[in-house]
Amino acid sequence: MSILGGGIFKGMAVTLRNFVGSYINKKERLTTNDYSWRPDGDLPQGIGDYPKEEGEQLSDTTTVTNYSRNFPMLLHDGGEPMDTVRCVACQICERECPPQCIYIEKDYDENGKYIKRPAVFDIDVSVCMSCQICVEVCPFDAIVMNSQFELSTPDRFGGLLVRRDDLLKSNDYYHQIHPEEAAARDQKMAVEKAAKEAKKKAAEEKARAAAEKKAAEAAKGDAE
Amino acid sequence: MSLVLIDILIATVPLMLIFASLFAFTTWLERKALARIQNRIGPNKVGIPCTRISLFGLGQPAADGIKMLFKEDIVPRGADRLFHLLAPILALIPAMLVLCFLPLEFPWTKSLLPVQAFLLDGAVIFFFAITGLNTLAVFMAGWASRNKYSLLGGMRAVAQMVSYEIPLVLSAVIVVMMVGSLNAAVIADAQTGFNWFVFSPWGFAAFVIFFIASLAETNRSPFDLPEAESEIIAGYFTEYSGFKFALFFLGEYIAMFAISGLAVTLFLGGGDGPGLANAPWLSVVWFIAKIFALIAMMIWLRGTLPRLRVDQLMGFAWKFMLPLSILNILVAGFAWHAQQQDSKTITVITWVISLAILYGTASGLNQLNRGSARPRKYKYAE
Amino acid sequence: MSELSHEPLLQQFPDAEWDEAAGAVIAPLGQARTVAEWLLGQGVDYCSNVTGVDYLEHEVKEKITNDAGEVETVTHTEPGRIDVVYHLYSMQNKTGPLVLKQRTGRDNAEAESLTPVWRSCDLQEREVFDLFGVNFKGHPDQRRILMWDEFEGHPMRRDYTEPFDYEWEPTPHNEILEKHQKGKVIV
Amino acid sequence: MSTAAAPNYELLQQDGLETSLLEVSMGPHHPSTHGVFRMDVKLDGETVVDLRPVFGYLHRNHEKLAENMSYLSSMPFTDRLDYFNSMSNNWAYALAAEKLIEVEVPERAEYLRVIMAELTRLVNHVSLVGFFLNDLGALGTPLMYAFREREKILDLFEQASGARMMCNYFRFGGLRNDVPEGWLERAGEVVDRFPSFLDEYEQLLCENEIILSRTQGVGNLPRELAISAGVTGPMLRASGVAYDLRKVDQYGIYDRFKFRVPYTDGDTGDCYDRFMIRMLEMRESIEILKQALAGIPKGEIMGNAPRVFKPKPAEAYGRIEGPKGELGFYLIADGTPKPYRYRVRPPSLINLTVLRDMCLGGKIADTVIILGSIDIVLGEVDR
Repeated sequence: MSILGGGIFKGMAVTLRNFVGSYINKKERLTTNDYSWRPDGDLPQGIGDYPKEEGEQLSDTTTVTNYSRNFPMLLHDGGEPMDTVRCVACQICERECPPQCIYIEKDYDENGKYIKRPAVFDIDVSVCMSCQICVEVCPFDAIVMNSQFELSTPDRFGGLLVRRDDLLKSNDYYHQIHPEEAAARDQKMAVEKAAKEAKKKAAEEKARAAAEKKAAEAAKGDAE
Repeated sequence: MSLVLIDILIATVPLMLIFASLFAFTTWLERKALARIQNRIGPNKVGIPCTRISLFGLGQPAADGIKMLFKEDIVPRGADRLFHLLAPILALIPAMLVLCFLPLEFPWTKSLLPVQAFLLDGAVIFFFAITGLNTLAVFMAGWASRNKYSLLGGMRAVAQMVSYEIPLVLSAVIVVMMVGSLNAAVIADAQTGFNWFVFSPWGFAAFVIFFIASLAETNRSPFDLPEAESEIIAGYFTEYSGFKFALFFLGEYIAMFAISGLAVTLFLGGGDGPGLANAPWLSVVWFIAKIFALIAMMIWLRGTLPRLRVDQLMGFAWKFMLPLSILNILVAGFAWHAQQQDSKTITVITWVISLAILYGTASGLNQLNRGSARPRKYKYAE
Repeated sequence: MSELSHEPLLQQFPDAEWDEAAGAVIAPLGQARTVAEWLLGQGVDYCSNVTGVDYLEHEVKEKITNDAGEVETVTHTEPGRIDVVYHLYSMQNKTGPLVLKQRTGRDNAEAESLTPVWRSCDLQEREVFDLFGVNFKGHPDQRRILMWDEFEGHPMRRDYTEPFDYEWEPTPHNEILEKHQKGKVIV
Repeated sequence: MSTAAAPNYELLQQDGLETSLLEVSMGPHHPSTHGVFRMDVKLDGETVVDLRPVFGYLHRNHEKLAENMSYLSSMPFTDRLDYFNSMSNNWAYALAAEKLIEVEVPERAEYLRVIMAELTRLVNHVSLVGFFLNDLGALGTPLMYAFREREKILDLFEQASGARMMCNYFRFGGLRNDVPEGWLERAGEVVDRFPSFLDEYEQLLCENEIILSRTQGVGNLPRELAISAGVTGPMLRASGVAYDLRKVDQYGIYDRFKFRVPYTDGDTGDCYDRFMIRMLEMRESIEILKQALAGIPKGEIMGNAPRVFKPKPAEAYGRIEGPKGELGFYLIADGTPKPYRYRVRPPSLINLTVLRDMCLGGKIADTVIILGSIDIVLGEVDR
């Protein structure tokens, strides 16, 4: 180093550049946005008070990205939630959930027959770590991740145990928060449904062909 | 009798008010400047209470002060309570005392007789005698709070402050030698008209040594070993909370003001500055502006430099600062005699020679102490 | 990453078996230390991983062709055992894993410590001692590493049962919910 | 092998003055132990006479948990091992599991895996240098610059995987979902701006006399002790051994990228070497990232992995070059969907074997920066 204490002066030059830089090019240097300086004075939504409508972003640093996930929600295809719920209470997600935070009870109608619906579907939001394993293992696309993160409640047990009815959200709400993913998922389900129908149709034809062949043999049998 | 008392009160109470408010302003300045260095914004929410006007966060020091008042004041069971209480007070008194003797000519003090007594003849000696008390207060805090970390902090503080007192005093000796008097006002007047001591090479070297030693005296950035967060939690004031902690804080800042004030009187020409002719009260503004320049430098250093280790700290004081300041006195002596002949060429020659000598010894000593600490080159494997 | 072949090891120590399924060399009883020192001499200077594996008493069905020629399955019970597995590499010539296993019984399990040969086994053997209960002869400082010293039992064993109500956290679902409803006032 | 002989500090009994050693426990609650980690230090004045690391405060027996869960369910828990680099933990686990079943990872997934791993290496090294300077006493300034750059990379992770730190993004045979479009351009932007930040960072730190004198000659780790103690990662390369799993194992598609491995040429490494090696490694990671971002093909990102992961009985030991060292996963499968044995080889824990040897004889201030230079994360040490 040439002059005495050269390294220290170089270091101080860097801090000076940062000091001046945080005033000049805010985008590069300043990651926290300073709202009280706003010339028009009005603070944007979210700092101190809550967003009025659903989905409005709090501040431009907490942009809600398309894959962002917070806590799961159950999907139903519109109308009265409990008739069109997709979940059939097969309890795969309850078994696979790493922190074991899902609790399901099957629904039975009056004479004890298992109807494909969950009577109780609780998620303990204080234990859930939003890892999205339940979404992956669910064969019926019944559970997806919500991105709503204003869930603070004063009560530690009841408040953080989200019951089935609060979990149920409509499919078009899902389209609203995660448009891409929702569209891809619906398209995949449509393809599967089509494949299933095709298979069912093929099975019916085979059954009908077999029935005709049997009828033909029967006809041939009693013809001899 | 009471008249004299009133005069003294008129002189001291505004001084206390001004410096207390300057303390509040400096805490805000430090937090904002450090934040901006680190690309943050710093306090900007606390303004006028229960309104949304935030005044760039200027209310923050007031908020901190009130918070400190209501914080619970925990005294560890094993601590001996008297010294635990006494230490912060003792840390504050010397700093406050010294403020009165800075050559600040407030306009209203011109006519009052007893106030002239403040500008006593042995001001510089008085200054060093009083600031020596600070070491005692720090070690008392370290020992009294009966905590291993504070004990370590206390011992470090004693070693550091004692060994940096000597370069501090030796670099002040040069100015006293040049001016010939210990009176702060006389030293300030000797530098009027922009021939501040800092512009001469020995004066500049003395100023640099004085500034570095003052950093160590007030436990500021590269020398904040007594309160090293990363090694010994908070050093001597680990066990302090509530108002006692605020007192330590206040003590440290007022000590910063006091020692920068002395640096300004000795090297930067006291209240001297342009535009004094038509507005004599400007000298106070210049004086405080120069103090804030030094404090800004301290904050800048705090934002950049890491901390020294204890043995390096000692080595730096005894093996670098001390020999340099003694040599500086020698060089200043010769230069003073050379200047008596007051011929232009001789002064220029003496300046150049002294500059060469000082810089040569400084970098020589630096190589000596640094050992093999060099940036290294590394090999790459494919 | 060429394979570190185990043939020379088997020639050097005839009574070391080769477990094909796991691809590991089973160290002969009591000779693990000499095997390790010999390997160090061969340039295997880096022991990457030391861990324990607990096998309970279990039946093993094997298809063996008996004397009559057909294949029939014979079940015999394997005694419970704990394996201490060492993954060895050579940093000098950058060669692949050589897996060395020491086998011990399940109660008062004993194994030879390889810390004097490779110091990286120091903390990992202490962890096997702490979680599996394998006592390493010759270990310089054998103490519990993850559990606190007064802890009894070895949590990683397959038959380890957690003491009842052990630092239990009242979360309101499944069996904790029943205890709650059974009237035991918890919160 | 050679453990540093403890300096012989017999208690000084001069003329009746019996001085004892000051026993300080730099306890689990200490500002610079990077987590809940305790060091019982015996001090003679400021010099360290004896040091005993104690850990286990964050032990949650991750391995026993994994034995009672399916293979996929313990993937989110690997994020929590070394919570600074969740993506490389995922990759190590996925690599080990893919050895149990035959699955072919598509090209695009391999490229994305390298990009994600190198981005986590940048995040880890930048944050480490920041914490190291914090231990040295620079009050937060380098750390704030490091976190400012880390924010930009974490935003990329959030857009790709949904979460900033706990990404849970890798699957056996590929990745969970493809990166959103426009992500590669944003990643390219961040990677292009990184070298200019690194120049500024080096100008601030690498010639600073105080840092030079504080870190050089402190915490010396000789070559043989480093190899024998199983130290891996930047610490090993700082002690003069050029052993980098990306070059040795060539896992994933690292053999396609041209990059260099910095190491010291002497045979002992000290704190300054460890700090500088990490700074130089960041530059190499940027080289890899540039080549990977340029060469990434189109295509799907999930191989033909079976829906339920039930491997045949076998054993597998997969290891990668994590930012802290060699992170290994040892899996024993017994045909059921749950692993029979699931073992994590934590680089931070093994690198701690030499903490005592390096700290003896130094000052208490050196202990702090030696621990900082080892770069431990307690989630991985205690598992």
